[in-house]
Amino acid sequence: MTARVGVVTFPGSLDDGDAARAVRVAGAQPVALWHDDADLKGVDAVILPGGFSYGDYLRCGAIARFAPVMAELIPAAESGSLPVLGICNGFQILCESHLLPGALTRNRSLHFINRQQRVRIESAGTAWTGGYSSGQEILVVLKSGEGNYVAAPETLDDLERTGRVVARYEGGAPNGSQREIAGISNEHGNVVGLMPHPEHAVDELTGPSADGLGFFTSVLAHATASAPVPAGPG
Amino acid sequence: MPDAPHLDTVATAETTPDTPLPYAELGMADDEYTRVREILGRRPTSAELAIYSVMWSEHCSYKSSKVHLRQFGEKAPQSDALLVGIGENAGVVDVGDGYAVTFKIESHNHPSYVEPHQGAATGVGGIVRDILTMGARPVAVLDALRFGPADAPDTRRVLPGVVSGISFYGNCLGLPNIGGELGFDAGYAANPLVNALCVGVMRHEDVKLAQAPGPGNKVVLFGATTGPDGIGGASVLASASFDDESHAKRPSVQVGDPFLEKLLIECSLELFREGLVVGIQDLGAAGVSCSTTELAAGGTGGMRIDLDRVPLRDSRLTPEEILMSESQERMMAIVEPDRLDAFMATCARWNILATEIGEVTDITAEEEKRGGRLVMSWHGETIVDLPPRTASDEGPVYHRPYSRPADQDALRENDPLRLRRPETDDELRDQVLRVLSAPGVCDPRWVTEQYDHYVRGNTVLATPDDGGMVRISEDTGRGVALATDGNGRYTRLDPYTGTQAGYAEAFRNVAATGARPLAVTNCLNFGSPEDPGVMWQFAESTRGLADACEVLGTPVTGGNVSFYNQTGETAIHPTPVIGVLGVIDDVTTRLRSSFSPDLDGAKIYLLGE
Amino acid sequence: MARVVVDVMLKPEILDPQGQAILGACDRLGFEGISDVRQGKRFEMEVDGEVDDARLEELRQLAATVLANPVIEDFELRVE
Amino acid sequence: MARVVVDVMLKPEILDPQGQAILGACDRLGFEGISDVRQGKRFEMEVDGEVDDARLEELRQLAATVLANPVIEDFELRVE
Ligand SMILES: Nc1ncnc2c1ncn2[C@@H]1O[C@H](COP(=O)(O)OP(=O)(O)O)[C@@H](O)[C@H]1O
Repeated sequence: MTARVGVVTFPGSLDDGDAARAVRVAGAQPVALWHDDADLKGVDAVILPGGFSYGDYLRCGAIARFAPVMAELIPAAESGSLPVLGICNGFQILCESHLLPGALTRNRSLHFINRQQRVRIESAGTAWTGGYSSGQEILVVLKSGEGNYVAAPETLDDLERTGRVVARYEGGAPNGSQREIAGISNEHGNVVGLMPHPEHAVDELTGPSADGLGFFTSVLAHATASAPVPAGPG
Repeated sequence: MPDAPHLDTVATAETTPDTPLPYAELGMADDEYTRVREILGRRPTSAELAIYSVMWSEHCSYKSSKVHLRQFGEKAPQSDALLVGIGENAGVVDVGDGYAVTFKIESHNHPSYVEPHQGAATGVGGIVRDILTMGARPVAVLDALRFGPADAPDTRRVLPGVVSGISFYGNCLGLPNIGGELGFDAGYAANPLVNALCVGVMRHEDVKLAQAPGPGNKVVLFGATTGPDGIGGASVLASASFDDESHAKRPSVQVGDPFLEKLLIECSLELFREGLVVGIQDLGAAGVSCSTTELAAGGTGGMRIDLDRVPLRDSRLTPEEILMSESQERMMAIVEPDRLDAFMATCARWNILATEIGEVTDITAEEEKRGGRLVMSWHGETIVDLPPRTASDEGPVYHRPYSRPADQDALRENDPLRLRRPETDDELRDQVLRVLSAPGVCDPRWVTEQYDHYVRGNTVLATPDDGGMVRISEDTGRGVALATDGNGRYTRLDPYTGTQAGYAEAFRNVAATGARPLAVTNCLNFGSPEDPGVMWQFAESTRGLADACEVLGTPVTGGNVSFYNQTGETAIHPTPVIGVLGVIDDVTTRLRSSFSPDLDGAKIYLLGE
Repeated sequence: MARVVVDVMLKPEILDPQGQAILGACDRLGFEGISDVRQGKRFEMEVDGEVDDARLEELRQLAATVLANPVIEDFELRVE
Repeated sequence: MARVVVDVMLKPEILDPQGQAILGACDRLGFEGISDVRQGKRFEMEVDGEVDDARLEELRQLAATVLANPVIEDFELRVE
């Protein structure tokens, strides 16, 4: 049986269809999860997709954090058992939920940025990057208005020391992110937040490359390798 | 609450024929007002006047352009592809494999000058709802923009606001921006052009129309609450007929909520899928006035509306203001009574407010002859009782006088051949660099980088390619391509040929992607129709487009006219923006505008004269 | 050196989708008894020298052109 | 019915690009003598009933979890 990867749709999610497609292209089975259902449907991993959950009116991700589905997701992610990838708005939600440290703020230019972006994978030790080699450069899509990663200096040092900087922008951070950080993970390596969009780079017809596919094949390999994980208490 | 004695009911109107109404302030001509009185056989109530004044406005009735736009139908080339033609919210084109595509371009020029960010944002929102209303899922947008000189102080205010508005609204909706235009000319100072195009996809059988059949069916308003947005005009009416000072000042600015619109899109598509809607209309410029009269006119002709039930954001709104409000993100649906609960449940799932505000009624043969019967009540009193077709379909039609401007010859004679040619290599180099660095020619990345191109994962071509292309079926690889073009300078010099040049450029841009051009939409941005010179430009321009469409075999499926684009007395360059839609059977065969690095050694040919 | 604070709020008749979204969130989170929320901006400016009437007028001018959009927003200015 | 105002500002050590942009605009427009600008948010909430200490604590909780992100922002709350 192949891995089942949940994709959460919040009101205002936009890249949920793209994330599901990337899961399919990688050979896994996408499972639609609804923000208002406190039910992860026993999936092997979860993607929080890009978009503007709840309009992002207050702060990006601030309201989505309190959705019923997150009440199930947060403990499973914290325990290290459930692989979770937050892309763009998903990354923001993970930070707002304190599953990842730091915060994402307005791009330094104050403008939304949509472009093809070179990114260096710094850590192949997570559930989502096992298929890459550390130091590998990939070409993906960056599209966000609040992608500027900030954290306290001690937090940044800690992230570097423990190898939790997952990806960095090549050629300088276009949004002003500290230490060119494009993605980070939690200490278990199961929760990854990423500002650029790998799901928009799974096919050269509609994206700049197919380099992003590795995130989805990695979690598939991870899920097949690990023993089946109980869905948590209850 | 408005004082009951001041309420202008139908009964009051019958007994007070001489009460003056501020029709002129609402932009209605004397003979138009006389015509309303004839239709009704009495003076209108202030609520009825509100309806007629917006429905018979240039914007809604096309009263000055209608006689010219007819050519698009009359000269239309025979096309099997056309499923729904001009007249509906947007035309629908068969693109094969059972798929249909609907697309349309619309202007939001004046609002974008007053409040660039919100004006441009709500421009995108409006055209997207037009496409949704046809039953289609919106899949991409394009934007054609014109500003004053790039270094003018006002451009610095307007351009960033317009771009951020389009970016904000389109990105939040999750619609890829796949192309457009950016132009600068002194003629657009204080009158920028903001034209937005949206394209949507559906199956043939899913086409929805604006009609209200079936007596007993419910009229449901859903989406945003109604507030005092964009009713500067209505305050004239409110204050003139009720002298209530709380209404003295109303904003003419509409504010958009793209998040709500995104929910409205998903909710509407689910309502369509579940078969819960028999007729639908978005609330555009003329709000409840437009949606009720058009739905009624397209159906039995009969409708009863209880205006008290319209959910309000500001409880002080008068019925006239409710009728004229331009609050965004609202739709009106006709729902069978036994489906109403299911309709409400779907809306609740998407957290969309939905309110039954009336029903479709039967009418007598006599009423049918008069143009149907639309009745509206307020606090139990009848304040509107009019034949809806007279408001929606039988507005005034003008044959405005037109004549070739006196300066046209002088303009034509001022030929570029008179300009000094570069004589040295340095001069030539300097000129080339000046052209390449001109704001309208150089890399538009500052603008286009603010637009999401990738969302939905079907964008095959976008900026910087000549035309945008989206895949519409992952199974078959079928796709559509779009481009918009228009050149105000050429059109000013020769409106007939200049318009054809814009069309030909858009046609070429689509053909260059590998797609087969199928259909045309257009946004005609002109000065005042009351100026015979402008009207001549308009007549020539529409004639040029209709003739060219006949020759190249693509029908015009819809569009939009924007008049009164002028700074003081000076009209803008006449600027028809033409959008061409093409189809491609397999998007993997698309062509890019750039030379591919793996074609090293290939030969380069120049085609054409 | 003085701190000048400018509060900018949408005019009451203008739709405030942000406030509405927050109100919705409060509801869902079970914070009851909040009947309206409006979101605006707050600017803190550090101004050199003394803020006399002329200077205040200048700052008010600044607020009206740079900080607030008078078409849709109202503002209040005060020295703290 | 009471109005509760919550002011949310970025922590001083966090870079505020919006404030910087405004400072730049002031310069360009020739407004002199402004040495710093910071942009934050202001929330106005209409709260039903009386705001006693318990209620205030609840609202502070709301501000700390929903209105402000304590990782990068500080807030102040007051009844007006
Ligand atoms: N306002 C805009 N919105 C989106 N795309 C735009 C806009 N302006 C220009 N573009 C895109 O930038 C590219 C270059 O535009 P332009 O210089 O007008 O091209 P051309 O001269 O080949 O028609 C095209 O892909 C066009 O679609």
